Amino acid sequence: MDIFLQQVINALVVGTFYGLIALGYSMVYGIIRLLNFAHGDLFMLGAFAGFSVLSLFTGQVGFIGIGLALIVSVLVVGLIGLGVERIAYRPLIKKKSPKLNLLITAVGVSLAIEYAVMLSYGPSFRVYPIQLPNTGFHIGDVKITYIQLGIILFTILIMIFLQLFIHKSIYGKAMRSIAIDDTATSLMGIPVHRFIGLTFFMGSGLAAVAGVMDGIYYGQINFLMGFLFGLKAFTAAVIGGIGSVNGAMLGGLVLGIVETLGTVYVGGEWKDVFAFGILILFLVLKPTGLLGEAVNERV
Amino acid sequence: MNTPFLKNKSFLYILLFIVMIAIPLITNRYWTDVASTAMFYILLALGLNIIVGYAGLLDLGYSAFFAVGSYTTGILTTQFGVSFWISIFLGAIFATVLGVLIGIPTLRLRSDYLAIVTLGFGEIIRLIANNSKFTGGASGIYGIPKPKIGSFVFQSNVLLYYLMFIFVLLAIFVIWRLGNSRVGRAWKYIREDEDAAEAMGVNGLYYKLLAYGLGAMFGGLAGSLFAVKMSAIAPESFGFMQSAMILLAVVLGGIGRISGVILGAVLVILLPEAMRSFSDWRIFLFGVLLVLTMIFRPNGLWPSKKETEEMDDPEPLKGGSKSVVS
Amino acid sequence: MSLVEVDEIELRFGGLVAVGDVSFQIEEKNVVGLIGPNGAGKTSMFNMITGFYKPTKGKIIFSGTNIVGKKPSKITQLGMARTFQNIRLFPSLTVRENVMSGMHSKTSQGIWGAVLRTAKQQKEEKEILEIANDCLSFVGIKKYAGRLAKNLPYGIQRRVEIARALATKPKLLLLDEPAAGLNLSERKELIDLILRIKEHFQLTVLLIEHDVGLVSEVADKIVVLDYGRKIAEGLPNEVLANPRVIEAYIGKDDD
Amino acid sequence: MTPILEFSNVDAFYGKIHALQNVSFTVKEGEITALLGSNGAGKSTILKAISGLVQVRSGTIRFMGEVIHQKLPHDIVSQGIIQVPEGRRIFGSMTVLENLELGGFTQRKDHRFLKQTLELIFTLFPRLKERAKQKAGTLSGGEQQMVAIGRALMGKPKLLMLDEPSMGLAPIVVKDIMKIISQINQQGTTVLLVEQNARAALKLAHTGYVVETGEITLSGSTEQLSQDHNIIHAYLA
Amino acid sequence: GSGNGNEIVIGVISPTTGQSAKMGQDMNNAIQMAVDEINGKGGVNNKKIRLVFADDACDPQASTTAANKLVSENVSAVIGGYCSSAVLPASGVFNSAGIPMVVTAANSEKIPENNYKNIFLLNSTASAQAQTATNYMISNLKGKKIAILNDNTAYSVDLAERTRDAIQKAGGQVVLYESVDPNASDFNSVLTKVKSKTPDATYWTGYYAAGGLLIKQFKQQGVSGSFGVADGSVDQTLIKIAGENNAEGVFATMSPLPQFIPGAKNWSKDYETKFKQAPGPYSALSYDGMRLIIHALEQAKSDDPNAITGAIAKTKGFATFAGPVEFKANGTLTKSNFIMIGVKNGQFEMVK
Ligand SMILES: Nc1ncnc2c1ncn2[C@@H]1O[C@H](COP(=O)(O)OP(=O)(O)OP(=O)(O)O)[C@@H](O)[C@H]1O
Ligand SMILES: Nc1ncnc2c1ncn2[C@@H]1O[C@H](COP(=O)(O)OP(=O)(O)OP(=O)(O)O)[C@@H](O)[C@H]1O
Ligand SMILES: [Mg+2]
Ligand SMILES: [Mg+2]
Repeated sequence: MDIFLQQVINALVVGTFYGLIALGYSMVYGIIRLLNFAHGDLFMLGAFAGFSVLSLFTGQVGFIGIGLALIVSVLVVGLIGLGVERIAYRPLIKKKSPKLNLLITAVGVSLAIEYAVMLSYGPSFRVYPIQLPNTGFHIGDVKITYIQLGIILFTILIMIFLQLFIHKSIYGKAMRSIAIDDTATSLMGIPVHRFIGLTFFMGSGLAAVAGVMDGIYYGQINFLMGFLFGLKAFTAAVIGGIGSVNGAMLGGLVLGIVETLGTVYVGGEWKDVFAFGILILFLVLKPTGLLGEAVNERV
Repeated sequence: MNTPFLKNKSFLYILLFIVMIAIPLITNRYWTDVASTAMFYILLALGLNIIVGYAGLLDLGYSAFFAVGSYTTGILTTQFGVSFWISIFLGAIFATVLGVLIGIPTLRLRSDYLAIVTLGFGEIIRLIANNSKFTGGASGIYGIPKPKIGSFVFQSNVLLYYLMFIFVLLAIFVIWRLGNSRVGRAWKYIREDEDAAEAMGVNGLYYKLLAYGLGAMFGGLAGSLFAVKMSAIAPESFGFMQSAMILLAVVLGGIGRISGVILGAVLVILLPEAMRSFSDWRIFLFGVLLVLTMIFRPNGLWPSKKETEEMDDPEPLKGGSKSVVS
Repeated sequence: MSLVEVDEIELRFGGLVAVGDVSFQIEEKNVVGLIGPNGAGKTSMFNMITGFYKPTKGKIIFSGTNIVGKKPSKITQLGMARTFQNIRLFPSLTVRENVMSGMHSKTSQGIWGAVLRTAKQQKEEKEILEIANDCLSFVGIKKYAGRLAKNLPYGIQRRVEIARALATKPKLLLLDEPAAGLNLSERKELIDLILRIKEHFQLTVLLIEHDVGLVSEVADKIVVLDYGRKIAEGLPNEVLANPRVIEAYIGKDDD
Repeated sequence: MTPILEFSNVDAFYGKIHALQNVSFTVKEGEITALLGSNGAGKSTILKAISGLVQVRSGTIRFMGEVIHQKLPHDIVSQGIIQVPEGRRIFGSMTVLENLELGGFTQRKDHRFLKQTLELIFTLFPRLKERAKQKAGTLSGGEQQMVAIGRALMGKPKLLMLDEPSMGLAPIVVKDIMKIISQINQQGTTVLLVEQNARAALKLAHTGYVVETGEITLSGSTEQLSQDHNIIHAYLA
Repeated sequence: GSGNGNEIVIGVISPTTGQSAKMGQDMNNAIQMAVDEINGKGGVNNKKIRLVFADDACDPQASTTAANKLVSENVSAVIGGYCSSAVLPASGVFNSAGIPMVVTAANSEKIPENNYKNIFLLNSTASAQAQTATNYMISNLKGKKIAILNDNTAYSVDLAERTRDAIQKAGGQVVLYESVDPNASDFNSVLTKVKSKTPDATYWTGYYAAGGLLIKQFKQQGVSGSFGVADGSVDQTLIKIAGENNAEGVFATMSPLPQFIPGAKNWSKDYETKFKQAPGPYSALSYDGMRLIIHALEQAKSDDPNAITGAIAKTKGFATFAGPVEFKANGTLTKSNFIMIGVKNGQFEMVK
């Protein structure tokens, strides 16, 4: 039983990371219906940006260092995300290119980012210049470290903020209306492209946060770390219901738990089969995900 | 419309045909190898074009069908001593059946969801290949014999190249004819507006399954050929990047158009080779190039032609004419 | 015998009753007008007859068979064709290709025919092309045959839809607001077209329209819906004089 | 009265199609101006050009003296030019209320105005109040048109442009809508109205223009136009 | 055949893009170093050696293209090969072209199983390493309960399977045998499972990136027993990722690294001066591999591929960092060259 509970804690942490990235995925998908394959790579970029900042410190890195790494990383990656949108996606969006073309562009962006990082940081794994203490507390036999707790709480905070922003503020509604009909949205006086840019900035920033946290928590980063992670995060977004903030988090947690339990009871090599299997199951049986809203399309 | 295959640019096509035949004779082993890789990419891209280009179903896991063909041939020829010809036939059938099986529950989904499901499905197939005993696990299957007819063995690269070339010609013929038929039009109707297609009596699910099954079949064929060309296969070859590259081939050249798709497949193989001397920069530049293509040639490098103003029947339209108010 | 019998049909969306207990018949070779306020359930009725919505209750008999639960493509094969309130053409295909789609349900060639180019296939292809051209000429838009549907003005698109529906060689043609967005002279031509279609193809028409004048000119009978219920049925002049219809739908003339 | 909108010598293209050919007309402040014309004549294109959705190749468009044809759609809207587009284009998967809120985006700081206007809309269209929480995409065609007009009002238009607002509406609603347009106009909003329903439009409007295959072929006060026998023949008979 | 009259062309096949790009770079550097040295001395048989590099990206498909490229460049011999799954199809190409290949890193048993006469493995195969690991865990650690983890790649699974069999044969008990996803970074779930089995030793047969994380999380969870890794994980980065404290005491099976061989100490230094970084795990073997080919060229007095193949096959007691080598008929080493090393004060050191 304790092992089971310990596994649930493990799952929670993994799920939180999935959820954070899923949020950004979901936001971008939510506004331009683009499966942004490069999103996982922005997460990777975030990890590298944080790495560069932390490398500047000599000796012990404290909370100030971590905070600085987070802020710089969010800004840098946010701006890169904005730039990617501006350079690669916007011309296509403006021309109303087919979705397929956008997807191909995203694959191209993903490759370009990955290998740009490889060219500048080298192909090998980099080790985060920070070792956090392994302290924590026990509930029964289950151990939770302070870092784990911090990661989970921080993520919940971000989630609450986003939930309010997207559903309650007029800006969030504008983002949703762009997804439905961007021309009509511009007729409401809404600067469509500025909003798309904003969404990319926010989504990329979230990925950066996840990247830095991942680097700090696991300690090791690499230029290809974002790809599979991105796909998993997308799976999480779908499970939770794409476009939904709470859904992205919930999806992340569900995916984390499914993967963990799959690893424990069946075998680690089948982990990804579980992840993608549950993705397919969801799409076939409940395509709107756990919390997504059903859209009745009229004929 | 019914544009005859060899009417307009027939000279160009004949020239191309001759070049294709001549490649192994006039170049070295390396270029022959690159050309055969291109051949089997053409086959894959043509197959995927049925699904994506004709029926408008975005498939991101096409390599799954390719894997099924490869493994069928790999397993049957090495472990059961089955002849290559039977194995390629079975490979195509298995791939088709798999295509239909996965299609039935998923083809009802919206297009972007379908893309994700197929992606997941492709990964699952790769992982099954990676984790199972009968597929040789992570190290795959090796020692796959070359095809033979009687005592004639397709031993050399050159012979294999011609073997693939024959399959490609066959595929072009079949797919081109399908594209210009009632079936091909039904696919286009579904791609454009599925509800309206239904209203015109087009059974959406049936035609989608047909597209999926046929596309899978060509994937299976290509897979079998891949297995004998490589003589060793491993799960690495069937990952998402493979599916992405095939999709790229379809889109880069000109989606929905056979000559465009062929061009795309050739480019996808040639570009990375041409950029080999940049080594580290290669994939980076490849990515950048992709983006640039989509921005500046969104319909591919060789897109299909657009509308024509019909002049054969200049009957004036009464409602819109200017004569109403003088 | 009537071609269509709608029998106590009901359609619910959650709590909302879009159509409730509506029954009416359409006699062969008649034009029946279906009118009613916005949101009365007219389009929903179309969607049920053509198989896009499944009624929650009731029967729809078409040519003697109950078609409830059948797919739209199946129903089209049985001899029904429709246009859509929001035009639904195949936007990136040419007008001719659009109209050729109508012949899909009347032809049968499959992959073998296509790949082998059998004699039957070639004959069919020729026929498809001919019929498509005929239908285009009939509605007077032959000169647009090579244009992409999405680049045409609204009125022409409407006609493409009608030509496409005619190409299915239907027994029953359902038109959803064909006159919307037409000016007076175009409207006159539409009236003419509907009557010519009826004459030439000997078919039955069910017509949704807010242009009461147009309906009364072409319809043999009018059915009026309001809040999903049938509130009147009968000859045009009777129905349009019905005070309930005036109150719910036409409004009093105050000028 | 001074013209609020001047549309001078405008040419516009869709690819090779010459959709507007040297089109000029003006809209006077406080009036209702009607654009008539058959299908494909270019009426919607004129409205799109004003809203910045279609590029103008030559000519100028001025609003209150200022050149606007190089501005972006959202800037044009912020200046008070609001369009109810052809085919309504409401946000189908959002609720009626959310649609209206989005219409008020440019006025988002002015809570009082938004509240008042919302009330006004609900009195003009009681049906919308009933359906405020319903997904707009599931409304009937007429109900959707009401949402579209309401949404435009929320943006506090100085110039309200309506592209065939009567299309697909029950006669009783058409009458209502026309009345409402007239009311809106009387409260000081200038209106540019594109209509196929010439009879209704001429009755409502002060000035009218006839567009034929991309050119203005007739213009004048609505009384004049109602007398013109070509008009009577083509649009009113 | 070979290039123009006064040079000998040798092909190098290794991954220089993709996930294993660093390994390929390390190998290429060492090979270049060996060639520079001999060319500096005037070359072999009075000819200079010219290297042609081909990137296999650790991908089977790219690997055959790369192999064919080398064949069409008329190379006399080929050196390299990191990922077994890429070496397998490439070795087929070299075999049919009759060109000898010295494999300096990949060591899956499946490569010799093809019985190609011109493919030589300078790295001992998995069964040798499995035996070394087993002996150490059972005898030195007195381990009875052993957990084995692999990363699901060809090399890793092969080694894990052989280790499992060897342990069972030696009377040990394999309490857990698991695959993990090397691209993941969270291995807590599998380690929680390991912990519940209270093993005496846990042996990881995958690469260093995931290995480092495993060690770190292994220690954080407080799993019982010691942790060991196979040669793919022997890299300074492993210690960095795991953290020095966590890595302390980790043991490893390894083909001999230059720093543990007195004669190679200087070589390591030279390498570092030349390339501004420490040699990678397969640098030394690759260096030796290139020297082996040079030796064969000298013996054969020819750059004809067949002659080179013959010369390599007849190699007797050729001195490498790992000791003298010679090959069995199937192209593998006659004598395993695996050694045991361990982490002490943040460095790998020879055990005992
Ligand atoms: N898919 C759907 N989901 C929910 N409600 C729907 C759906 N389709 C129609 N409705 C509701 O059913 C009612 C009838 O709609 P319908 O489209 O049939 O009206 P209509 O008579 O065609 O109106 P109009 O003349 O305005 O086109 C409307 O209130 C509408 O909101
Ligand atoms: N997106 C487009 N691409 C190409 N041509 C177009 C496009 N939109 C409109 N056109 C063409 O421009 C011309 C004018 O169209 P417009 O929509 O302005 O006409 P309209 O007067 O509004 O007609 P309607 O009464 O049908 O709405 C038409 O010939 C039409 O075919
Ligand atoms: Mg309707
Ligand atoms: Mg218009």
